[in-house]
Amino acid sequence: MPEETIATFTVRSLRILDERGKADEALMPPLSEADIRQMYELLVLTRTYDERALALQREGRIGTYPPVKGQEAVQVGSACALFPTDWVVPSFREMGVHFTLGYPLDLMFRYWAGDERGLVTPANLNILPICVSVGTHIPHAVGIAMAAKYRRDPVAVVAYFGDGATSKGDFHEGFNMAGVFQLPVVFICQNNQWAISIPLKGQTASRTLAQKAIAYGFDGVQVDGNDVFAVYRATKDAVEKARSGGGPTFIECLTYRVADHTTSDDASRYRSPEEVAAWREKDPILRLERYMSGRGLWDEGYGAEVKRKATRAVDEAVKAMESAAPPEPGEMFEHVSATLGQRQEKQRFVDHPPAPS
Amino acid sequence: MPEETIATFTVRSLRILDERGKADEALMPPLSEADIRQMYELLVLTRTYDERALALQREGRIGTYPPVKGQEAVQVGSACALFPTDWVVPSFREMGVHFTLGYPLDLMFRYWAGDERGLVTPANLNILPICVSVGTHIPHAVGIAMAAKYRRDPVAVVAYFGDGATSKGDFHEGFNMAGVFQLPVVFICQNNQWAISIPLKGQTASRTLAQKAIAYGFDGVQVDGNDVFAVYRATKDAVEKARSGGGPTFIECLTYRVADHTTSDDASRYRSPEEVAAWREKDPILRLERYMSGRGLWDEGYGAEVKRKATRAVDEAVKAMESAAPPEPGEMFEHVSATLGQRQEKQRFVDHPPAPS
Amino acid sequence: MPQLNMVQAINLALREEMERDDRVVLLGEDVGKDGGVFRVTEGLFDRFGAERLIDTPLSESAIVGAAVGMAVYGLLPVAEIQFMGFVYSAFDQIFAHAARLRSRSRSRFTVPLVVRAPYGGGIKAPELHEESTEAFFCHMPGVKVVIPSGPYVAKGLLVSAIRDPDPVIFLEPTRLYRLIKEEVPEGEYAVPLGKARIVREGSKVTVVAWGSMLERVMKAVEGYDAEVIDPLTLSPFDWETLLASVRETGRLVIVHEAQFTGGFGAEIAATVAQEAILYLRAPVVRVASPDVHVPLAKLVEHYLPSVERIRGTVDEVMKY
Amino acid sequence: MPQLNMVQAINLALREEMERDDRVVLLGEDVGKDGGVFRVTEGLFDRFGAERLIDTPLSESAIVGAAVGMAVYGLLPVAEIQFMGFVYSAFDQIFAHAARLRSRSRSRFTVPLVVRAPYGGGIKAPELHEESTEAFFCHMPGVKVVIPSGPYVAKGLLVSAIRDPDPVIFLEPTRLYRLIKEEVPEGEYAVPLGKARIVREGSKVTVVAWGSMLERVMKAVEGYDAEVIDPLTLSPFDWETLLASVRETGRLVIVHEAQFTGGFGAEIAATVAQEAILYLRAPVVRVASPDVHVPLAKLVEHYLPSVERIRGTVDEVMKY
Ligand SMILES: Cc1ncc(C[n+]2csc(CCOP(=O)(O)OP(=O)(O)O)c2C)c(N)n1
Ligand SMILES: Cc1ncc(C[n+]2csc(CCOP(=O)(O)OP(=O)(O)O)c2C)c(N)n1
Ligand SMILES: [Mg+2]
Ligand SMILES: [Mg+2]
Repeated sequence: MPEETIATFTVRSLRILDERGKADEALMPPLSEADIRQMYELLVLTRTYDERALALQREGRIGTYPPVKGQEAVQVGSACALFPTDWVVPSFREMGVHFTLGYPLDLMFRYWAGDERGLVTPANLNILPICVSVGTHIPHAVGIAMAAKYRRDPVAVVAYFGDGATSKGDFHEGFNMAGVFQLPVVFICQNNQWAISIPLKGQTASRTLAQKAIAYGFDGVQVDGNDVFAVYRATKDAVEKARSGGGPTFIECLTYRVADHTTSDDASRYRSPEEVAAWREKDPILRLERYMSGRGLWDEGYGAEVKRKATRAVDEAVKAMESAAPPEPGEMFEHVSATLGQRQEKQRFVDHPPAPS
Repeated sequence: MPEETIATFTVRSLRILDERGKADEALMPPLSEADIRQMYELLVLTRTYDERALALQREGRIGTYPPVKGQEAVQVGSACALFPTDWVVPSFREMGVHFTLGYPLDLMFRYWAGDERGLVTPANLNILPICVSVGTHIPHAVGIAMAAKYRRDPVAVVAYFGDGATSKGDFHEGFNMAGVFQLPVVFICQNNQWAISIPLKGQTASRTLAQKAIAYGFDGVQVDGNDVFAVYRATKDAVEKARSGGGPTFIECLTYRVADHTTSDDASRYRSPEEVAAWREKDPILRLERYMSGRGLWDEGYGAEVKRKATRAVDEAVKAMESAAPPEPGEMFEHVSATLGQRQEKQRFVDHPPAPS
Repeated sequence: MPQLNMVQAINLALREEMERDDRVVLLGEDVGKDGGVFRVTEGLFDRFGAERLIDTPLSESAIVGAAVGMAVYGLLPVAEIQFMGFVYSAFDQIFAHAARLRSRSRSRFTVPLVVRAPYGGGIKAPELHEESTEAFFCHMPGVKVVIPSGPYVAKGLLVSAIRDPDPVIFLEPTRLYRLIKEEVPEGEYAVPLGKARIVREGSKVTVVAWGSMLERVMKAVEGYDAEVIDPLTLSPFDWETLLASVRETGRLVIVHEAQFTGGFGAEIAATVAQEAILYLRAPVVRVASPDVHVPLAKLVEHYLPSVERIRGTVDEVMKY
Repeated sequence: MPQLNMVQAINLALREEMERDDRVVLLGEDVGKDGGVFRVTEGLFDRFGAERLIDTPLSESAIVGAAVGMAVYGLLPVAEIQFMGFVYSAFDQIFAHAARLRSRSRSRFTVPLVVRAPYGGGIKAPELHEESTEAFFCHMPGVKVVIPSGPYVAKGLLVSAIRDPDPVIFLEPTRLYRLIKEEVPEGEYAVPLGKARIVREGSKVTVVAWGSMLERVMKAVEGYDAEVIDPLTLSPFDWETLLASVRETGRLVIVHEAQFTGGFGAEIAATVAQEAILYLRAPVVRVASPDVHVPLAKLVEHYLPSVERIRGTVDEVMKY
């Protein structure tokens, strides 16, 4: 000492694809044309699902729904970097992650329609159930990473959450523990600028969210979240680091929630149409289309074909959802514990007998 | 972007008095000789109380007690910078703060002897009750600061806590809120290197604790906590900033818990005698004595006189504690709510009648 | 007099208390500019500004914790938890702090705080949006628990809660928010805490129910000589009113939407069974949700006590 | 056979389970090198190392939350909360997550987790160190609540808890930690969850008590023809054993150290009063602590049910 600077920290940011669709080739990750096409198709699938979900909600065919629109690149880009053995701990607005990993669309519809059987993750996927309680799932990712490390399994655990989640105590306790134990976990924040009506500056006085990692002794990076390549690359670097024992990484993805918070919300009450319009310009799908079209990978015909395919998949999922038998009342007793107590048995069979059909 | 550094942060540290008692005059805060003598007397008083409390606990005259030894300078130095109108939100190991502000020694003894009437803060002091639940009091300081700001009262609110507390969710939520609302609050961490048996590096991977402020958009500074002048100066700067609308500050004070965690603990189970010995060398009182003696403010005679005075005060406090009437059983009903419910009334007078005397 | 629904009645209570006393401030997620996800605080931001309608970060524990500090300083904070299912991370602040600060400081510091939360099922919302765990808060000395069942009492009770010198958990049955309209006077009237309301007089069976169950109970008892009691305050409970009724009728049915085991119905049944045993003509019976998690939309109506199930139980009890 | 106190018995259970199954890992504050503030995990760090005795940061919510994740991955974590009074900040993780993950995932993911915590009063410790709020956890579907009352059952119950496929809250009565020694066999034996124990047979009155109250009850019933039941598991409760006893004796006294209102005694009284009404010769009576906060050392023995108060109540009930 006496009065001196004892530590200096920096926060980096990454963008590969600019808003006009120009890529920085030096930073471009190795992706084949087929890879890029697949990313594009997943982006379109996610958006198509999302638009349909909104329509279904308006018709009363599913319940409250939180739209993804505008955030597809974060979800598809990051999920493309994962191995099937990796673990995913989602919040509630990552349908693009689910679909990229192969989660059935109809299951997802069933969940949003109020049927918990929609949350039975297929056996080949390690995706925890959707968690609506903001930020409280972060410690689960940390615990999974502790267990994987204990087992010496070379897997990465990825937790997704929003900017609002960074204010929760569990964000802090989880991040801190991940730092202490140098765990194979990647924290991906979809900083979509809003937590319902609270803008980022009402959420934290921190200049970036990425810098919050400084408090925990690991790396934080800010990424353009509407740039599917940047998100892919940052995630890939982080999961590889995690799998090889390099510890945690925090990735802040700058993006925007173009639609309302959920179908119960009216965002026009708290934000200006100009702000939304400016972000619409930065649409992640549009940007990739521009890039692909520059490389001759995209034209109107191909775009239309992709959209058709996505629409077909969504159509089928809606059909599957609506033809699924509704749950039996007894279903609510099925998964409380491995075995029911005496009293629950009685509640099930005496107080709540199967409805006469 | 593309890949660039978007933010840089530094952490500063402050020391004025070195271990041999040499002060950096350029950094020295304006303190009269009387001020310095008063600081010294408070340090000695705190230590004298502390030693007596340990002895009383061994004799079964008070209950579990958490020794302050080694941390006196953080407490006295910071509390000397406060105005009587400021608010203090303590944890459980800040007896030096209490005594500096004028909290009666006998009350403090009564509390540690298991009598909650020891927590009735005198009317002229704004000190919240001792809080043993680590870190959970931090949001209270934030709320008090919100209220003070709302009232436009130019007061500072000071919260004290340990290094262990920095891992709690409430630390994070409180700090974050303080940043968002730019509140007049000063967070003082006594980083005494241990949280019971957990050393700092088991608590966090953060290089310093001070840098945690970066996550919340306000200043963090690391101070030599065994240097009463540095602590005083850092606190004074921070409370002045707070009172004049400059927002929150986090002060990490590097110090050491020389004794066991509490009288129920045996620190030799988890740390080496060498480590403890090294820190004993850095004793804050010794250091101030060296400085004062260099300025002709201290000699053995003065030292002995100060010790005698402190011992007298502590003797009297012990007497006062032990001559206080024990609480009536009905006392436990007295402060649950402003008025008791019907059932509590019955419990009080029928189930728990006043003990026959 | 205006016909208001419960959202409007609560809004009116907040507005009037804020006008009356500048110590009253509101804080929570989206309570300000947005007016609250249920629009309970609509218009108040424009009227009182960001200083008194405080949009907080997403931090339930610090919302309550900061409100404790504000209360200690002399304000009268009303903290909103957006849904009851998110109050669990503020549990420590409520129970270890709000409830105990008066006691720990021997009344030197007090916590005149209201924690409001929408609660209860039947709105087809996502998980954790339909909780009814009021029993937790009824096992906390130092905390009052208040549950309105309609617009009129909601306004009067909230006024009393804000003026109460101690922490009050104020649970608003979400299903009723817009279901019922009543005449709700402007201006001062307070419905006292700790006092039950006899909603319907009767002499053969007493039915006690609160929150959104009351509405179902009223339908279920049609045709029975039933006395219906709405406790309004669960803690401290108005034992006198309930016991007097049961001593008359000799029968008690308790209805709540919380899970059966350990629900507050247990406390009522236990107390009545002990203190009115000589008057009881039939066992005290509870109608509650089963001991499972609140299901999502497709099953929630199988979970909640239905009018039929309530009626069936009343019928059985009448047969004794 | 070795005579062990409860601390040693629990230590032995942990050690044997860890030896048997490498999925068992322990985490919490000071559980590792220090061996725990009550020495419950003493020696285990040396035996199993830092990988399986995980000293965590001071983060109760993340201790439970991380344990949930570990359990999901296939481990059998035993999380320690240093005192029950600090579990409230982990309430959300227990109730919104550990309790529900099986349900939310329709059993795709399960949470075989044990949360251990010292609990109960009478040790003259600081505030929040003498809590007994077991009733909260008994109102949580999906969670089991187990309370041993002596070394032998402590070991056997903990083994069962660790092997249970679902979350178990395991509350260790601090006052008993070193009070009682019993023969505790090494090696496998399990005391099953959900099964009460008749500690003393009798025919004129049933007394049910758990944790550290049991020891007082045994003293209090000397000279009475009392049957004493120790539920061991509060949730799910063994209603059969209790009801069978009460149908015999016709009288029931419930003793717990938790605060009276909303304590688990209410559930027991309510159930018995309903299901055994025709057998009851006296009202079901609860002996509990009053509805105030646990006082500090000077008053805590006035707060907790004393042998005399329990005996007095048994005596009164016998007069019916
Ligand atoms: C713990 C908790 N508190 C409050 C809510 C209500 N709520 C749902 S989403 C939301 C905002 C979340 O913001 P963010 O984390 O940025 O995610 P986004 O909605 O933007 O995707 C709130 C307050 C909740 N679900 N969980
Ligand atoms: C929330 C909570 N968890 C656990 C404890 C038990 N405990 C008491 S002090 C302590 C360590 C505190 O460490 P630190 O914050 O560094 O303060 P110090 O004891 O070093 O002054 C622990 C774990 C507690 N009192 N509160
Ligand atoms: Mg957001
Ligand atoms: Mg410390």
